[in-house]
Amino acid sequence: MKRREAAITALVLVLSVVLAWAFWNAFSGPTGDRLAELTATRVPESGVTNPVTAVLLNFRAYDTLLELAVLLAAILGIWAVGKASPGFLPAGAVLRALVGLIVPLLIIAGGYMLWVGGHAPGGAFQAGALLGAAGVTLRLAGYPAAGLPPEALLRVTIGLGVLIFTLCGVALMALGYGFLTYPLDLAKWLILVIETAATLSIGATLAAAYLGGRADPTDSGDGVTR
Amino acid sequence: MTAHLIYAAAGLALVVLGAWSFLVHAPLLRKLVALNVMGAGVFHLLISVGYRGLDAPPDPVPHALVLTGIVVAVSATALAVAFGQRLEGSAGEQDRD
Amino acid sequence: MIDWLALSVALPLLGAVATVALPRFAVPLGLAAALPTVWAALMVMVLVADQGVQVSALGGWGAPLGILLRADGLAAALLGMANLVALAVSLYAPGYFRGSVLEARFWPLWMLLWAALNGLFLAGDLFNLYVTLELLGLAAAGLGALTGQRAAVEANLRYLLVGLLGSMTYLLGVSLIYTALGTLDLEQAARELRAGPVAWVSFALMTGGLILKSALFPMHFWLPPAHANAPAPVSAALSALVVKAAFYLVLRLWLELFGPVVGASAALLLGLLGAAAVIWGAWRALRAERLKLLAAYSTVAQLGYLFLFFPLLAELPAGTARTELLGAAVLLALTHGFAKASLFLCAGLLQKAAGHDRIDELSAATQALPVVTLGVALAGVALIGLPPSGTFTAKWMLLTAAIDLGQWPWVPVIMAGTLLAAAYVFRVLGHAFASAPRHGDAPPIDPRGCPGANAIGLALQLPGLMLALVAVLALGMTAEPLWDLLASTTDPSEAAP
Amino acid sequence: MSALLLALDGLLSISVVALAWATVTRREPRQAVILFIAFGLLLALVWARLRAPDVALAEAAIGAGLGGALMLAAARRALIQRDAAPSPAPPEEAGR
Repeated sequence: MKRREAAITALVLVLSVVLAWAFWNAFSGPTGDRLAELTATRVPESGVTNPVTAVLLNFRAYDTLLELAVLLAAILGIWAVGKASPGFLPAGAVLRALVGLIVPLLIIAGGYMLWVGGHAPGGAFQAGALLGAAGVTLRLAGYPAAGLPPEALLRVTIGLGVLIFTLCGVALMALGYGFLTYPLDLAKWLILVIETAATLSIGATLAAAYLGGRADPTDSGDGVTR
Repeated sequence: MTAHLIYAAAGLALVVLGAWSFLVHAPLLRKLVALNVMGAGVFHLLISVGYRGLDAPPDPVPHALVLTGIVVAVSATALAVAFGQRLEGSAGEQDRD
Repeated sequence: MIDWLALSVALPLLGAVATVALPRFAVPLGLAAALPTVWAALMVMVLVADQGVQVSALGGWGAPLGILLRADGLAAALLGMANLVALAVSLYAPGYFRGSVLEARFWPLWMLLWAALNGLFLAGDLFNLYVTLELLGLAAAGLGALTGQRAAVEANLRYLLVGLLGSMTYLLGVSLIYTALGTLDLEQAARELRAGPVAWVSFALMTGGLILKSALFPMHFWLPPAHANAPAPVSAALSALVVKAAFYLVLRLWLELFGPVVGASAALLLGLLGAAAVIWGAWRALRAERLKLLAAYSTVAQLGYLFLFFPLLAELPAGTARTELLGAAVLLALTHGFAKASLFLCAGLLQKAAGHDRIDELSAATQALPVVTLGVALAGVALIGLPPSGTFTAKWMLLTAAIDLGQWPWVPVIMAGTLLAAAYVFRVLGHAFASAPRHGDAPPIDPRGCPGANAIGLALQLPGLMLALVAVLALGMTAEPLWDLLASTTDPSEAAP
Repeated sequence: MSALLLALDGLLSISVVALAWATVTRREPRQAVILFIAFGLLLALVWARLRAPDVALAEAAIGAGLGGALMLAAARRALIQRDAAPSPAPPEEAGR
């Protein structure tokens, strides 16, 4: 075991030298600007002024769509393997009062984060994370469902981001613009609609992932084919 | 313009640390922490590639890539944690038999 | 304006969301998404065959700012295969899962996996490939662990961790490319990449990451348990498609990006790993006691053959011979896709009928289900490489190329792998056609003594048989159109003088 | 000014790597995860310095925050299970 560890350590040290050499070469190449200047000149055509949001939801929107699909795959995988673990003990009065303060704050902060993402740091992912954090807080305070809606609605919510995103893409294609090609005068609003749906999905998915399994009590959990 | 090189070197160090820890340590949680450190190293590297000093605006493309990467890494971590939980649970059941 | 490339990804995504939202109607909704998806993919194939390379600039930005979807001959061929296999799996799944809670859990993950596959074959952007790889990996792990059984979850946890290490390594390679070249577009990167440390190290990182994901020897350890313990439709998709997707990426990156700059020694290394996988996988398949485990080990071996093509392709200058050999590699990949999916679908039915899949005790089930047994036999013909299957043509061309190029050490590897494959296939079929059990004192086998077989209708048996027929007959006898399709494959060494 | 900034950059980089080292070498899973969360927050700070506030926010909230919370819950369960496991066993162990 010790020999194996030593061998891996040696291997990794060699790897680090090789990596350093390659990246040193890459940095000393001629392309100092990479895509920075090009992106800066095209941001005004994207419908938002925050360049990161422009890349995420317009230039490389397709990546973001698939990323929402990754989140969906993760929660479906989590639901496939088992039920949620039993919750923590119910919180005391002080903690409950504190939670009553923190959760609305997190939700408001999430809404602000979503709106501000068009022109300042923020956006769907940060906003969704705050909603997810509100869920985690509720869960820690003893609410077993972490404030999530009942299953039927939850199932719609976690897919909402992918649904709205894809429908926008297909609709724009049908109208002749091309898949996920926003017309300039609509871009701002389309991005906001997509981001809102994505925020809800991300928040619900992250909170549901924290539960660690299906919340429905009726399912026996071992899905063995009979 | 050497700041980004310092940070890039730190990013590589994180990648190597994470990869080493992943290969050497067996427990699931340590492997997950190691993978996340390795991922953070790649992200850190990308952020330093995007940094262009205090006078020029940074390159937003690596930033967007890292945002995507963070969400993907958390999704994978959540799935692995759920799998691990399932294994612990069934191990407990078997012990009781 | 209909963008068939984007639709091939968008339609299964919509299917996934619909089946998540309405689990009661998962089967009709899933099938309603599956049929147009196959249609879109086949339209892409037709367009590529008619008009050459198809490009779709998503968002209208074009490279390097936006993301491109691109379909050349290679992408179209694999897209077509993957979608036909996926269609068969979709038609098979409702009958297989009927009455199980797994049905509603299967469909959304399956549609996500499908979207990831189509996205991966069509991707023209290095970072987008990373996202599709992750989607593929997570959906595959979720599907593999669908039953929640301990062995399945354990195997898929291992797959998930190895896959994550692989995709992080891949992403590091992509970062290196972006740092050096300032673009993520595959075609632009290929134009600007020069031989040197950046090319070598990014090749090692990206290919290494993909090898972890594609289970090439010695990274094969997670594959057999992960594939053998999944429900049959999932095993079929994992073994026939997911593994093939990672191979496709290694091939694409090597042909387009790295082949011209990294030299023949890297290709030789891939070939050696492939050779080890051929022998080791076939040997383990021969010793496997369970049919699905046999099929899974056979995937390790068959994947090895595909990597044997690299050292030969590296030696060949651009021209007809190289294109021919590339076609053989693709033909082998396609045939294996159809045959292995068929074998897993058939094995699932035998398992359902007999209640287990121990090869030595399957005689009753195989005799009660003659159509399934025919499917197993035909799939076996394709796995061994007997004429008229596509494998025969492909292996013949591989052997000829190895001898012509003086790389004769590959010849005994191919021969030994084929003999071992024949041995493991005939071992299964031997039990199927045994009229009496081996031990004389046991009663003779009565086909009616397999009550589970009655519940399996013909509709459930046909998808597997159809796939096997495609592998043996369609790809074997009429493979010519494949070379016409591949004529539009992006291969920079052809353009270079 | 720039020398001072360079010193700060060096210091931040060393702290990040040192914290990562402490994280991956810690045996006890719960402590390792807590160190990981601290590491993620420091990394977010560094990214804010590198003019990537969007990503810094996301790393603090998603990477360190929710990722850490997920792993912390898992570590907690593992601890509970380990503490609970020996209690039915003692008689056998005494027998051995």
